[in-house]
Amino acid sequence: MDIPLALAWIREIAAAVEREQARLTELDSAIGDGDHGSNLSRGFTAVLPALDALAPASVGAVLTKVGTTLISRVGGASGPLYGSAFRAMGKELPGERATTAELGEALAAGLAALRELGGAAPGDKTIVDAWAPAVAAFTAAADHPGADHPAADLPAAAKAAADAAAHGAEATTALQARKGRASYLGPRSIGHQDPGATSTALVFQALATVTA
Amino acid sequence: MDIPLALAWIREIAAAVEREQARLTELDSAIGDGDHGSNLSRGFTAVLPALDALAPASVGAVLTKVGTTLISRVGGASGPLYGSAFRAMGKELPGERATTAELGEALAAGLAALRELGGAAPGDKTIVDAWAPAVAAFTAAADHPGADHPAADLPAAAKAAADAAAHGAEATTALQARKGRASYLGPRSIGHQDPGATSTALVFQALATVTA
Amino acid sequence: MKKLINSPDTVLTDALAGFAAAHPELTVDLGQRVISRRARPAAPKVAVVSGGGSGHEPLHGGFVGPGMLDAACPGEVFTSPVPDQVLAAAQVAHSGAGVLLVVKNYTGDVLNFRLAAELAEEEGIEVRTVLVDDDVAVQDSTFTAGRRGTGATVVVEKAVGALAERSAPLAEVAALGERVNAASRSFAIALTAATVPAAGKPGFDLPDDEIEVGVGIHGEPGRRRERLRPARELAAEVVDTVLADHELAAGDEVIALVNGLGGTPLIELYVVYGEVAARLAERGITIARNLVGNYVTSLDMAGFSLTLTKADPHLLDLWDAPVATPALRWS
Amino acid sequence: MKKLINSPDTVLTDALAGFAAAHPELTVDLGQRVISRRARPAAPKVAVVSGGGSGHEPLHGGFVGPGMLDAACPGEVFTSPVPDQVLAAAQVAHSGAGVLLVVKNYTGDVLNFRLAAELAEEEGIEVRTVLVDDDVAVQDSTFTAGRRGTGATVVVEKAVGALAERSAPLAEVAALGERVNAASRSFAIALTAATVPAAGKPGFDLPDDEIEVGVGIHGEPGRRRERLRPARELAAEVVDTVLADHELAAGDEVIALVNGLGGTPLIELYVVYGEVAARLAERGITIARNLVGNYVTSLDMAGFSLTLTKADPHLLDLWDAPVATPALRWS
Ligand SMILES: Nc1ncnc2c1ncn2[C@@H]1O[C@H](COP(=O)(O)OP(=O)(O)O)[C@@H](O)[C@H]1O
Ligand SMILES: Nc1ncnc2c1ncn2[C@@H]1O[C@H](COP(=O)(O)OP(=O)(O)O)[C@@H](O)[C@H]1O
Ligand SMILES: [Mg+2]
Ligand SMILES: [Mg+2]
Ligand SMILES: [Mg+2]
Ligand SMILES: [Mg+2]
Repeated sequence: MDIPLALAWIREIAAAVEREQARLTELDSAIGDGDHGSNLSRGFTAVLPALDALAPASVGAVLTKVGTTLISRVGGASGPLYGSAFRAMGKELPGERATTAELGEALAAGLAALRELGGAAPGDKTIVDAWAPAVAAFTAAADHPGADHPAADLPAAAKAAADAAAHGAEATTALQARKGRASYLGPRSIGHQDPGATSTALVFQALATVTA
Repeated sequence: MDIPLALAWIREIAAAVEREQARLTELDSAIGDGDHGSNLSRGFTAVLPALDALAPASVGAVLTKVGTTLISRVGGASGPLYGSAFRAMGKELPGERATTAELGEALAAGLAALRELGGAAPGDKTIVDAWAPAVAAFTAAADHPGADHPAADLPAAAKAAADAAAHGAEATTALQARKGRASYLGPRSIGHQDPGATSTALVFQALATVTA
Repeated sequence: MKKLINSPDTVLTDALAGFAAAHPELTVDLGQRVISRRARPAAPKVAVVSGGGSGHEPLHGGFVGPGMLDAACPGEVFTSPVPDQVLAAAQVAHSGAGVLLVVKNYTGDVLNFRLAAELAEEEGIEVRTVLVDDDVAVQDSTFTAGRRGTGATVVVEKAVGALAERSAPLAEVAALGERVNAASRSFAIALTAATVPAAGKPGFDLPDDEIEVGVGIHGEPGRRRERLRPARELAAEVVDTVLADHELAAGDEVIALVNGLGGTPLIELYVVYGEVAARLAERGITIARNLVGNYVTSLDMAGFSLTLTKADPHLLDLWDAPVATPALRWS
Repeated sequence: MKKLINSPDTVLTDALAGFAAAHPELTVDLGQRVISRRARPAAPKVAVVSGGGSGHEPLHGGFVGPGMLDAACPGEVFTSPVPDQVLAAAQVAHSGAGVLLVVKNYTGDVLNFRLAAELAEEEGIEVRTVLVDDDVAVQDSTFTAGRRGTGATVVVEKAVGALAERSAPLAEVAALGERVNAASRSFAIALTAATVPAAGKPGFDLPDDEIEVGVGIHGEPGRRRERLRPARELAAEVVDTVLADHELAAGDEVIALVNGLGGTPLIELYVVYGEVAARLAERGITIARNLVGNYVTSLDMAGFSLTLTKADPHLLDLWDAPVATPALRWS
């Protein structure tokens, strides 16, 4: 991944968030407080000009900027969580380009950061339930000879990650929430897809889209 | 009219108010504040025991008791208005029985009292628009030789009054209110029948019923 | 009908019982339905008494206490109190300097308070009455019931209450009340209708995109219906409507009350207040004092009313005077 | 959606502008979205700062003033403020004796305030945090987000605010806040859902005869649905639910808050308070102090919450201490 691709990825996430904003809010109304869509929309609407103003020297600079912007604009649970994840990814990618393997490690670092901050484990019906399988699928697909060559099957890894994230998000429907607002519903949280896991699926689908 | 007949009249009014309570409130919701039915119901629910506790020495004693009870129990515009009307009628009938002519004068005194207190003229879309024609019809029907004999065609006079009151109440639909809460609606008060005129029609219909 | 009540016919009794439990500093006569101060005045003072139909809480009971009312008599929901009840309130509040009745101009209130005043006079209690009629939605005319009394009631009761504490004579307190009322105008917009418990359903049906303009506080429909519009436009229309009927000139100061009708949350009232303040500033009128909140409500009706009272130093001094009631307190 | 707003995305900005216009005694930074006292403390004192999503008015901005909060930072509707904003509030309020953050226990609030606390510490501001988690509708467990913070926030903020005025050190003020929170439990019932402006429709649909029991203040549905029942039964259920999770014994005194959720008129809240007081009396518990009104709302949601805080002489003394804020004032 190089800097232009990183920028394209983020812009695609922003576009996807706009497209899916209503649905995200709808999901959050069912088991949360009905603002996940507007929260992310507010965040990425601020991210775009922030990136335009930026002359990034590295892939990481792009992702770090996304993280800090989300943290200082979103609020709610998703702001610090996504923000910390992108900041952590940014730290991992100091170069002008990143190999697919390096990107995989960055995605893993992002997962570690949001797990550390939010304390959620897989199965708690959160962002983690989409992000964790996505990272696993990405690394599995990326992990083979040739991966050290920058563009090496990034498309394949991204596609695998996107499918895994989407799958993980859908799988949250069956779960009872143990973290976040949905946990207040106890058993009533079962049967609804988690908004945050759903937006995470958008993040990975965006990566697949721009790398395809 | 003798004391038992006076008591029967009031009890018939009370029964009619209970029957029509919902409709009176409905009418008052359209151009007032939706409480005329419950106001009168509260009033006559208090009147009945008050009459039971009373050993009336005159027809007037019965009507005066009705008036004072309505004043001290109803509140709203209709309480003082009906209360003063019944009190004024009571003053006119000191005897154990009243001729139809005397009753006619009493009904006229009631009208004078509520017009004096409320300041409404015919055509203002109020109680007056049912009570005034009722008095006129009653006196016309009662006013002929023989009227000094107690029971003389009281039925006929009461029937004529009831019809005139009902007619007057219906005629309020076309009027724009100039008094009472409905006057706040200005032109929008046109097209709705006045609740107070409607309850006055019940008062005269009750007289016709018990004398028939 | 969705309400936190036990039954439509016990609403008032139950609410009064709760009010009594919540405010030990007040005396609540549940039989007579009279709310009064527990502490009697040290020296005789004009007793300020008000009342009217219930459903407008905190009006009037919430304004009983030092600096404002001496007693209040709540009638049934949207129904004025009966004369005996008003008389009882006047009797308990009377401390030898006469009684001022603050009456909102509705036929029912006017008639019942008039009969009560007669009874009180018969008992040798000197009584004066101030009629509040500030609602410009209603044309004033001697051939009609005249303008309704709404939000200005709070300003009148605060002012006369403060003057009465300074042991001014009855005539002076009554005259002030009339002046404050004359200097006040109000106008209201409703987004939903109020549901009278006894009626069981809203007083009128309002489509999802329509509002009642010039609505009353008893669920009386307004003078016309309009499309719901942004708060800025509604506030501007309300300000302009009030000013059109008000002898206010650029440079004047006002006390402004942005009042919630019961079902509208505070965040919306602040949005409206901001727009009202902006519009008044355009017109060169300064808000010297303000209240934003639910003071003269109409059960669960959503909407707001604006009351503007022309202010002068004397009125502001009375407004700033200490008050300690359930709904209004400062020192 | 029927609201007195200009547009869903300007609700907070517009409401803050109105709040600023209505309360000249406070400073409102419209850019940073920070509400603070205009008057700086004479001597350094612990700065009490709170904040959270908007839509709960008067919480938190309405509690800024002498005797309570030094600053508040309102987030978007139902969304916690961002760290920068919390930091700005801490900076403006800090007078040299440290900052106490009063945080309602929601993931978003906890995370954003935690990041803000780190930033403040980096700037050399001593920070302590009190987490409010009083809602017994939510089971407490380390495996979940834990109980929500609701009505107890008012009691905690009043108590710590009063202690801070007495220039107690940060550790002591924080410890008090934790004690008051630990002594508090709440439970809420909703008759209707709140409508988030950005969402445009109610968070959940509730049939005309059903209520949400154990509802949150962010339109989160409750733990179950029930038939609407008389206020007496609902109050009894709420009291019993709160007591079941509370170490209160007969003879104990409490501060009781019967809180409206935004769309419920005061007359109904008094009905509920009467029933609550009666039920507590049966259980031998005395209400030493009470509040009845809208303090921690959920936009236009109809319903109420009950908060019971075990009272001791020290807490009552702090409760009675003078307070002068838009929403709470006595002396
Ligand atoms: N502790 C946590 N760890 C990871 N993700 C979480 C956690 N708590 C909540 N989330 C995610 O945040 C989402 C809600 O985000 P959002 O609605 O923007 O914030 P809020 O709940 O404060 O309104 C949830 O759907 C869930 O996926
Ligand atoms: N000035 C008046 N003179 C005669 N009747 C009146 C007057 N004002 C009101 N009314 C009658 O009172 C009726 C309303 O009574 P009610 O609803 O019980 O009192 P309120 O209007 O105080 O709620 C009206 O329909 C009208 O007929
Ligand atoms: Mg949310
Ligand atoms: Mg009526
Ligand atoms: Mg009435
Ligand atoms: Mg939120």
